[in-house]
Amino acid sequence: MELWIKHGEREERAKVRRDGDAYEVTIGEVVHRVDAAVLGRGAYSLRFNGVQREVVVRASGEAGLRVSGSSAAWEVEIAEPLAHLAATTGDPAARRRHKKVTAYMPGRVVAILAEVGAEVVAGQGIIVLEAMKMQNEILAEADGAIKAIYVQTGQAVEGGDPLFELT
Amino acid sequence: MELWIKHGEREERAKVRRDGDAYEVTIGEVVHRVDAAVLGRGAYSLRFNGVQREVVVRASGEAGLRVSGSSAAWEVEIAEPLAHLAATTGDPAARRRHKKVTAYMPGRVVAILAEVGAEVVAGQGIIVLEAMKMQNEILAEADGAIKAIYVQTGQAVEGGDPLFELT
Amino acid sequence: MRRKLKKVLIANRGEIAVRILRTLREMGIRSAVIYSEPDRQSLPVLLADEAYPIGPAPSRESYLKGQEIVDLARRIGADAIHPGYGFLSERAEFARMCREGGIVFIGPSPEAMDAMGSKVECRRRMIDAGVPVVPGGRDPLLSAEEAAAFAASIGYPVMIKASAGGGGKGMRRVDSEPEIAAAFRGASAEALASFGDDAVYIEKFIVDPRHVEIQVMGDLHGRVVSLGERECSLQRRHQKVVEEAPSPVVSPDLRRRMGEAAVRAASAVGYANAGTCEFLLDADENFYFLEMNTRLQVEHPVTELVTGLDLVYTQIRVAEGEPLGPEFDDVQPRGHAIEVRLYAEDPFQKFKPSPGKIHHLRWPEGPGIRTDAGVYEGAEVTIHYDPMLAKLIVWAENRPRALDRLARALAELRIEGIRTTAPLFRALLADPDFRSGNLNIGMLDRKLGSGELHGLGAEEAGDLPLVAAAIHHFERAQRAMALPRSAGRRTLWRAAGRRDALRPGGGPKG
Amino acid sequence: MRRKLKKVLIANRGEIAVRILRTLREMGIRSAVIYSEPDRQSLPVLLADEAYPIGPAPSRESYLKGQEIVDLARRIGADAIHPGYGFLSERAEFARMCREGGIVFIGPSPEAMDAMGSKVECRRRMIDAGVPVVPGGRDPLLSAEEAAAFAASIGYPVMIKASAGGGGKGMRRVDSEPEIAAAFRGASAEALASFGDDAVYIEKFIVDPRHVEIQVMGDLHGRVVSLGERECSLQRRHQKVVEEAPSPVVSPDLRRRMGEAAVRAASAVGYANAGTCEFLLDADENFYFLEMNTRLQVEHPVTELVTGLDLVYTQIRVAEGEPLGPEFDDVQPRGHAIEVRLYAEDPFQKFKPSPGKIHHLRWPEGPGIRTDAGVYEGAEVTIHYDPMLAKLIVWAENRPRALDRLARALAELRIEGIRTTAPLFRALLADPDFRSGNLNIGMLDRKLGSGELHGLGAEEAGDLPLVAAAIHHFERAQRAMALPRSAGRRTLWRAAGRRDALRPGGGPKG
Repeated sequence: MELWIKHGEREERAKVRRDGDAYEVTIGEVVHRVDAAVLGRGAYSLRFNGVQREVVVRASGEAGLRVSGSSAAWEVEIAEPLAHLAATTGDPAARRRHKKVTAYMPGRVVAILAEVGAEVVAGQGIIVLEAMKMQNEILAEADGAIKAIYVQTGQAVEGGDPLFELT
Repeated sequence: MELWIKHGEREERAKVRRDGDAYEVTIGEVVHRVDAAVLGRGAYSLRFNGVQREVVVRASGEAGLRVSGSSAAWEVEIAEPLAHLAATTGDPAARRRHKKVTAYMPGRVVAILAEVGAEVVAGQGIIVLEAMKMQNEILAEADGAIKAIYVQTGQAVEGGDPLFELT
Repeated sequence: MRRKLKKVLIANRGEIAVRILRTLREMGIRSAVIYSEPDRQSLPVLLADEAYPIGPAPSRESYLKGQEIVDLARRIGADAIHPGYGFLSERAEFARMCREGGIVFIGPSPEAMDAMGSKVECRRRMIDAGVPVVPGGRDPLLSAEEAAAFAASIGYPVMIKASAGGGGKGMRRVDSEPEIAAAFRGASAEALASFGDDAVYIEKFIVDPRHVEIQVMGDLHGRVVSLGERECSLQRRHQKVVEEAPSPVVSPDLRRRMGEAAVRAASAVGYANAGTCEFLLDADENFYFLEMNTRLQVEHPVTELVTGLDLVYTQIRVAEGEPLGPEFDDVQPRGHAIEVRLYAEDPFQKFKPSPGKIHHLRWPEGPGIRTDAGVYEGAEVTIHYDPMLAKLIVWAENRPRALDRLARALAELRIEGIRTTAPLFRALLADPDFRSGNLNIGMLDRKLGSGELHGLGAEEAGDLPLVAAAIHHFERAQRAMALPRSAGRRTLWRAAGRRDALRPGGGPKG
Repeated sequence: MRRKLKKVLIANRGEIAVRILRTLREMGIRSAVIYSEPDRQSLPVLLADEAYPIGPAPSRESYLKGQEIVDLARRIGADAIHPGYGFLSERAEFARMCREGGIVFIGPSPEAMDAMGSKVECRRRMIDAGVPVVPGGRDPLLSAEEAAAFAASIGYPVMIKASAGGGGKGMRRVDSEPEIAAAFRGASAEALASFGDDAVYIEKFIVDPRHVEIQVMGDLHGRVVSLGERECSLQRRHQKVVEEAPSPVVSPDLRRRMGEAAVRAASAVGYANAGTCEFLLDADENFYFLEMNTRLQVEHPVTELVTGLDLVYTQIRVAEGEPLGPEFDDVQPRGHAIEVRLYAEDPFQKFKPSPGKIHHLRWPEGPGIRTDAGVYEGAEVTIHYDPMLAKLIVWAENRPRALDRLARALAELRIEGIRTTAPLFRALLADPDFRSGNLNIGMLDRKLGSGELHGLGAEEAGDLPLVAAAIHHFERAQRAMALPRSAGRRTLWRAAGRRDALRPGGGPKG
């Protein structure tokens, strides 16, 4: 299986092949022979020539995976090359900017700091969300005008609910 | 839902009805209003007028359930009345005696103490199974003759594998 | 006066409710908890003997309903209420409701709580009792000359503060006499502009103090003892993050002097049960009383680990009327204990709260580790309450070994599905100031602000994240191919996979 | 002579491998483990820095392959091997292989192991060193008169044993002189019939002894110290089941005398590293050396909890050539610790082994509890090895509180999918002899045999099992109705169910 993988600044082509109970994973030019025990629910024990790493891999965001080791965690994007190609065609700026902004966590809207139609700049606070006694401002990710606001002060929102949209 | 339940010597008719988030469970003549939180994988928090019991319910044997509390566990048989009726028709002695005896755990056969055709009495050791460095005799459950032996000395068996059969 | 308790209602939630019911169970006392609607499946409910709904999620409609809680205790036949920390624990009127309802409040008397709760009265009483407080006076200063004279009497540096003030407005630090006249005028003007009142007063400014607190315990027979200090200087926005006992800088002599001051403070208000006197400690071993917390502290386990005492057990015995026994004579610490507070927050994303479902959870185990948790694998961390998940507490023979043990505990800890403050503690363990015990109350905020503390491990990952992701993607794809046929078949496929993994003769020979 | 270790290979499995690697991690030493095929997913492998396959399931083809293990250590650059307990830990030839391979064996010298391993030589050396042994002589007695004279010299009761014997054949207990002639003739005749040799000898018979053992630690500079005793009288078929420290009956003076005897015993063979001298203790405070275990014991944690020492840490420091420090001067116990060994066996079904998958697992947590486990939720307990799953160890200020804490720990423990010995410990906690510390080495077998110890709780269940089963059946039926449509839909249905459970405004108002 051929894959495209991105971790931080690094983008690599990868190949995975099963070889008996082991895997042969090629990252760029480097071939790793890995003995992987599948522990279930995304947990693996990986052995690289004896060096053992226990990791948990879980979905993160839309196309990403979060790989947690014993002392750190890493965000990785992964796709099969055709799917990756399809996703990367089109205007890169348009892809990168999320015009419709959603709540990243459940909470309660305690203030709305801008009105529909207002011109806002990147980094400007638009909505204040409260969760666990902490207030968090949801910011505009880019310059633009507010096209819509989907919530009202006092409203409870779930993670993923749309909050507002920029033009 | 109507049920037939057996626990030890006790056999009862039971009724279960959901009432909002609570359950009304009638055991014999006694009505229990139970607030049950379903924790998943057979675990429940049951509240009987405030008294809280955390239990885990798992399948045990063919028709049984094992209910584990915080300080003891109980074996319960349960069925819907029609199914129970069907299962209890016929010769009770024949039902009770398991003629084909299976391994109750994985292990290794280290000795066979009787031959096919031999007359044996209830409680007589027929097969010696070793697991975890311990030897355990598998006994005849009733008087009879050995109709078949399905294993050989030295053979590894899984839990549930047939060992021998009585006439 | 002695009366054995038979059933105690815990008016709290989360880890402290679990902590209390564990000791109740050990003592053969029935435990009853209250829970708000989102807490029905919380760990205290699952472990309690009895559990009662108390209202919807908001605290003021549930955990803060004092009279309802007292009424519930009476209805279910509880003898006493343990308030834990937070919620109703420091509300004298709740202690009074308990008293009026004939329910033992496991804590000090409402009179002692009132005395310690009023800033002005408390300061006066402490001064009368000979407890050192931060030098200064609340009386407004009428001129720059008066300010200079007062500052000279308590010594520089000093802080000029607005009498009507708050939020840093009208505040000026003054390091030496030549600066004071200008600072006085500036502060007065700012106070007038901000609060419509130009009155200011002067307090001694303590440079880079530590927060060191003394655990006290009093019985109902007038005896109060000190159980030694806790170092709680690592704070973020005035919230303790890491606590330890003993303090890396408190000598036996200083411990004795601070302990005596704390006992005087508690005795001055007729204090009984567990309480904590908080002090600022400067580099010259001067210490200044800040306030008394009239309840069990979050960080009480570090004291338990170094003294071998069970503070909740003692609280209950004291509430039953037992006098403090000989084990409370001259309590000395043995070894070193460190507690870290694990919160559902992302420490390197501005401590953004991270509610959600806990998918994987493995607490560290083995020698010298104690976990006081309020959650379990599969539990949902909600948005409604304080985001503390658990306290990890380690003990070892000395501080360096305790730090090493904490590092080991954090390496074993697995918690997935939500973000936690564990990476902050890993970063702290790599910080030379924390390692050497060189702490003060401003240090953590400063290091977080400057980026001196940051997430570790990204640089040393190598190909591990990529390889893990690739294998996971491959496995997921294999499973997807096997899936569509039927749910039953899928289970069989998985079982077969497990058998293969265990097959003798398989496995690489690396 | 001093040499810091950088990587240690653990030649063991299960909980002790985990125990050792935890301390290695704390010390900054890399840990490498070996594993047999069925142990690939075992807890030590998941926690280790490095893991190497060593062979198939049978121990003699894997964990007992001494030379292969030494070769592996050399190949991977390990400095030392920790043998744990069992397997290769008491094999002097393995310690020699390590020495020849240039690998530090974390344990005593092979010469000390040899000296303690030979019964005859060991007894002679102990007598020479002034260590009390069970009085008697291996020399055959030639007549009933000689037997009577010898018995009189050591005092009744005595045991006559066949020199060639074993298994109880040719053994006779004699309580007074009039019985001895007949017993001598009977034992001789039985010995001749059973073994073709009529030679018999006499040993003192110790009535209802306790098993009390002394933990010793020696460094490479000739210093040996005692770390106090453990009471291990609760045994099933000579296997320890429950251990505690200190012993409920050992006074400070007896502790000192037994400790001195153990130090003499160890010093007599030039003993270094951790070891344990086992003694029988009678009701009159006489104690008799049985044997020395030349390794870390299963029950070492109870000593760690009452002394505050980390024995594995000390083993490694000693192996590195460090002398024992001042913390080893006059070590005294503080509080009380109890360990129970949790086995995958059904204690009230003749200890039938119970392998299988662990479906639910919740270890007890909170104050005073330590779990040293070799398994985790989801792990498969195989048939191949010793069925010990974990050790639960509690500490408290005194023995009654430790017993109460153990009861609390067992109430919190959840382990489903396999049967365990937890019900035995619950039954023991209700036993007045165990509660009062009135123990001897035959007690547990006797109480199990007589049915005096039996499973609890069946009688007090009431309707709980029936109600729980009924609700589970109902829930299962509901789910079955929702199931057939598709796997995806089933997940949605479950998610909806969870949302309902959390819905504000719902929930009974009980």
